[in-house]
Amino acid sequence: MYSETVMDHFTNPRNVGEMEDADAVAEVGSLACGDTTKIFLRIKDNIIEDVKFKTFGCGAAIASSSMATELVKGKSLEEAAKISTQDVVEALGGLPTQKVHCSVMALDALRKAIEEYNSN
Amino acid sequence: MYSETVMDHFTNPRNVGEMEDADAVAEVGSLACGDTTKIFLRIKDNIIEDVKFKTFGCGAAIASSSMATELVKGKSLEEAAKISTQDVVEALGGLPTQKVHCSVMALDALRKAIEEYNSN
Amino acid sequence: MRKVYLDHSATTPVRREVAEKMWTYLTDKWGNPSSIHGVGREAKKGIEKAREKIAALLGAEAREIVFTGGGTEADNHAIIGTAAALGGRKGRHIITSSIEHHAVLDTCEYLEKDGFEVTYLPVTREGVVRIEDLKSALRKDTILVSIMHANNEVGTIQPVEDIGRICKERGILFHIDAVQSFGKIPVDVQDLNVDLLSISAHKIYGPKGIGCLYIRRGVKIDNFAHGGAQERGRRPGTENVAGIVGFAKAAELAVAEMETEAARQEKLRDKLIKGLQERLEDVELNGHPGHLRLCNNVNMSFKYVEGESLLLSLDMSGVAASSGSACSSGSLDPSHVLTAMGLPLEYALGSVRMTLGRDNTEEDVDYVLDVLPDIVKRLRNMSPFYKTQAMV
Amino acid sequence: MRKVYLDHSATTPVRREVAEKMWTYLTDKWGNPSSIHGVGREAKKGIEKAREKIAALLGAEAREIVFTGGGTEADNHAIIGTAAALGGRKGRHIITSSIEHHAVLDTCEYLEKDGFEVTYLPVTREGVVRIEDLKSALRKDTILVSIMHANNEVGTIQPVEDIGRICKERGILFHIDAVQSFGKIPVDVQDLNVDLLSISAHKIYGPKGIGCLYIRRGVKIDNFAHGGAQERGRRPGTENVAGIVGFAKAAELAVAEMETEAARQEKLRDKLIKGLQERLEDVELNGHPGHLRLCNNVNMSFKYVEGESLLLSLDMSGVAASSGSACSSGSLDPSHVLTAMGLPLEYALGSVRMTLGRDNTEEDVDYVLDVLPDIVKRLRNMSPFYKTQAMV
Ligand SMILES: Cc1ncc(COP(=O)(O)O)c(C=O)c1O
Ligand SMILES: Cc1ncc(COP(=O)(O)O)c(C=O)c1O
Repeated sequence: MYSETVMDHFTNPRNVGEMEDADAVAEVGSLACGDTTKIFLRIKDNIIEDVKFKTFGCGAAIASSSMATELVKGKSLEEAAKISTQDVVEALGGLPTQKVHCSVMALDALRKAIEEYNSN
Repeated sequence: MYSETVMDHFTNPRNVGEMEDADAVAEVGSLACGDTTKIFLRIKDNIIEDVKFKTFGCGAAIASSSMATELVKGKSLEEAAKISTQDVVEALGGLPTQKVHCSVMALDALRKAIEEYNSN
Repeated sequence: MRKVYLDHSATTPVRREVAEKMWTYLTDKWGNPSSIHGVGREAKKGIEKAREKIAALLGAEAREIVFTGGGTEADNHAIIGTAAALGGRKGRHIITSSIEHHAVLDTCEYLEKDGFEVTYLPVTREGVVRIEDLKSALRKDTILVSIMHANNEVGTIQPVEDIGRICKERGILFHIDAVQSFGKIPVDVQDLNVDLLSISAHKIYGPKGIGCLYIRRGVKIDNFAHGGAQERGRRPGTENVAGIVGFAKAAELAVAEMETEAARQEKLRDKLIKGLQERLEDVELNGHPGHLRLCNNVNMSFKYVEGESLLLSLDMSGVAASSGSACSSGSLDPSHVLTAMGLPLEYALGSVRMTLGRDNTEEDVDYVLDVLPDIVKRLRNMSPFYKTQAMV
Repeated sequence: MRKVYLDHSATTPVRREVAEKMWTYLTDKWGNPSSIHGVGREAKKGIEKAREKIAALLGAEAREIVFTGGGTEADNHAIIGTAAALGGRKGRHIITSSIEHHAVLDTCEYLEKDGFEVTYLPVTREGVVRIEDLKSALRKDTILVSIMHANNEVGTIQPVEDIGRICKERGILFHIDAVQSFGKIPVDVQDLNVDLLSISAHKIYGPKGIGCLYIRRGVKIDNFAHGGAQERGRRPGTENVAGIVGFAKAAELAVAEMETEAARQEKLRDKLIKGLQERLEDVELNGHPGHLRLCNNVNMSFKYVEGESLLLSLDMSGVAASSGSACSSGSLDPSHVLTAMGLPLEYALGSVRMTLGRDNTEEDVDYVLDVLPDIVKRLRNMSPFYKTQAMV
């Protein structure tokens, strides 16, 4: 069902955890949707220096969070905001059609965190 | 499907054929019903001395004609007329339910022949 | 005693390659395809590969194939599914032929009770539907035409390409019952312009109880049964995995060998027909005498003889044949197909169907030519309709 | 890595004895049961013996058993057949429960679109239908009550004897979906006062794609499909002979071993439940905690954890389990059964079903007790809802 990359990121998710002194934090989803992801960012000079996530969700959701955080690390906020679901899914080596929607959460949380950071 | 006795009487039907100088002849059934049996009787002193039949019909019909003719041979006309479908079916070792109706033709023809003989 | 099986249109022996494939999926890859764990995924892979294989053989896409519990269910699904989807909006008129299999005929009759109107097209003496008859039966409220590709009793091949073209022009759904044709003549859903097409595995050396319905992409018909989300939500129930992979294997082999097998069987068929015509009088070949006949079908009538007693005698000589379709054997009514073809009753009652298969040889045909004439003569001599030459 | 299959309620491995029986009917006795010749009669004998066997196991007569393409078809046949037979005359009200399998629920919903009224009975927190609820739902125009014997997700056993008695008193037809109970607890159609009862072979170490519907003598329901005269005219289509004989073999073995197996599995079940409760916090056992629970069912919820990721992790550790019914896995909606039982969402989303079978051992349970707690902890540490003790 899932690609090897998905399974790798599900089993050994990168950047999982919390951040005590995050510069930006955002959470999307809710129990009612079945999926939730929380993103923590450390930002310096417009660059995402570090990122952590916590996800309650299916395998695709966890792997997508892991992959999305890997993709944004070290990127500028503008570059990071441009990363698309397509990019995450491709980097994961594909996802079953009915699971693609589970991959949007991490990016949504990321964009929300950047927006909030920018508006402060 | 058919008992051994049925198959025996179907393969080696007794009394099959015609009779040139029959004392009584009767035919029942028609092409439209799918089945037809013709019975020839030689009668002497109220006793069925010889009997022949011809049947167009399924295996059960042919075997029943063979068995029925065996059962009536040597019997008085009164005794012969009393033989029932039940008797024929039992002597055949049974018939599939949906085939029992095929066994009545020979007896019908026999009774018809006896009736006609008596009314002459 | 020699054993000659000549009832391949009733069912076929399962090929060894097919049975072995099934064995693997019974004993090893026995998971539930809907399960997300490894055991389930193995089974899922098996049925999806099978789906791709069968789709490719039909010129279809994998997603257009829905596995069913056999040909009967596929026919029911196609017809009732169309009636349910379109009956409320587009119309309530269906066209079929008078020589369809009971799976189609009885389903149409059921719909008639439910307020649908059905036209049963007549056929020629050879058992062929006339295009003019179809054309004049078409109405504004016609929602479906269902015509079989090849008839199961007399092997006549119908002009389904032409029918498909006409239906397509008018935007009417077209269903083909290809249960008897698939594996014997080319069946390509694009060439046939067909929207719905039924196949059954057990007619092509696969297992019984599995078949499929092709549903053209974009064609929306209702489900036949209701429940789980299997088969993309179109046919609920845990999939008959072993049956499905066996079906695909059988289909693959049947199509691969089709051309050579058809040519070989055609020769045997013609030898059998000619041989019987030479050896017996008052014999009639039922169905089409030429190119519109399936390679494996011999259907002949022997006047003055009743079908069941002929079959029974053949069986005792080791020859397995049938009279009409297997499921209605045992009834005394003459075949609805022969009746629709206008065969006189005395011939219709004395018909026998012998259908060849890949296991039959020329020796088999010789054997039948050896035993069958004597059986017919013996039964004729018992028949009150037959003028005997000599007293028995 | 150890492989532990704990998804026996989704499907079971086919027993060797069953597969071998099927092999015989695939490769040797492959005839069409409707054919009158020897090859056909062999096959016919096989299915009629199978019918007698299954009937005897259910306390029924052979003629009351109709073979179907599985549990889903049996459920559809029972419900739609009753609706079609009685809907026009007696009434259009049906009673079922809110925790039925989709084969029953979706069929009832389909009938609702067709103008029938359906009452979906609630259940207790343990997943049991209350007799008072049934009684107050009964109406003059109620034609059918359909209640499952044991639930497929949480293993709760329903008070079907009592329900049967009530239905009988009022002359209302009663259908039981016994797909999960047969072979695990006694199923006797006389004790249960039932008119219609569904079973499926693949839940009892038989093949997929075959099942049966018991129809009490004298009960007249409509056919589900239309066509040939097979199954005494009640289920058309060439019979899945190999499947049928395999089904009967599986049923025979399951009932013969039922008592000892049930006792053995019950011990494993309780060990697994208790072991997990001891090792983890925020754990909930779903379903009935005592005698109203199937011997093989463990259904537990782990708060803060999502079901699919738990299953996936278990699968990677060699443990095959499921979340809800297999066919709805993959959807993110919480199980309709757990929801109907009133389980809070945070528990419903984190449920896992582990169903034991005859191949499971105590070592299997020890292995699960070894790996599952760590998986839950790992996933909890990833969850934004879980208050982590230490930062990861
Ligand atoms: C309670 C219940 N009813 C019906 C079914 C459907 O049976 P089948 O998969 O054989 O169609 C199942 C299993 O899937 C079940 O657990
Ligand atoms: C033309 C035709 N249609 C449908 C069927 C039914 O197929 P099945 O027996 O697989 O249900 C058959 C064979 O019995 C057939 O010959």
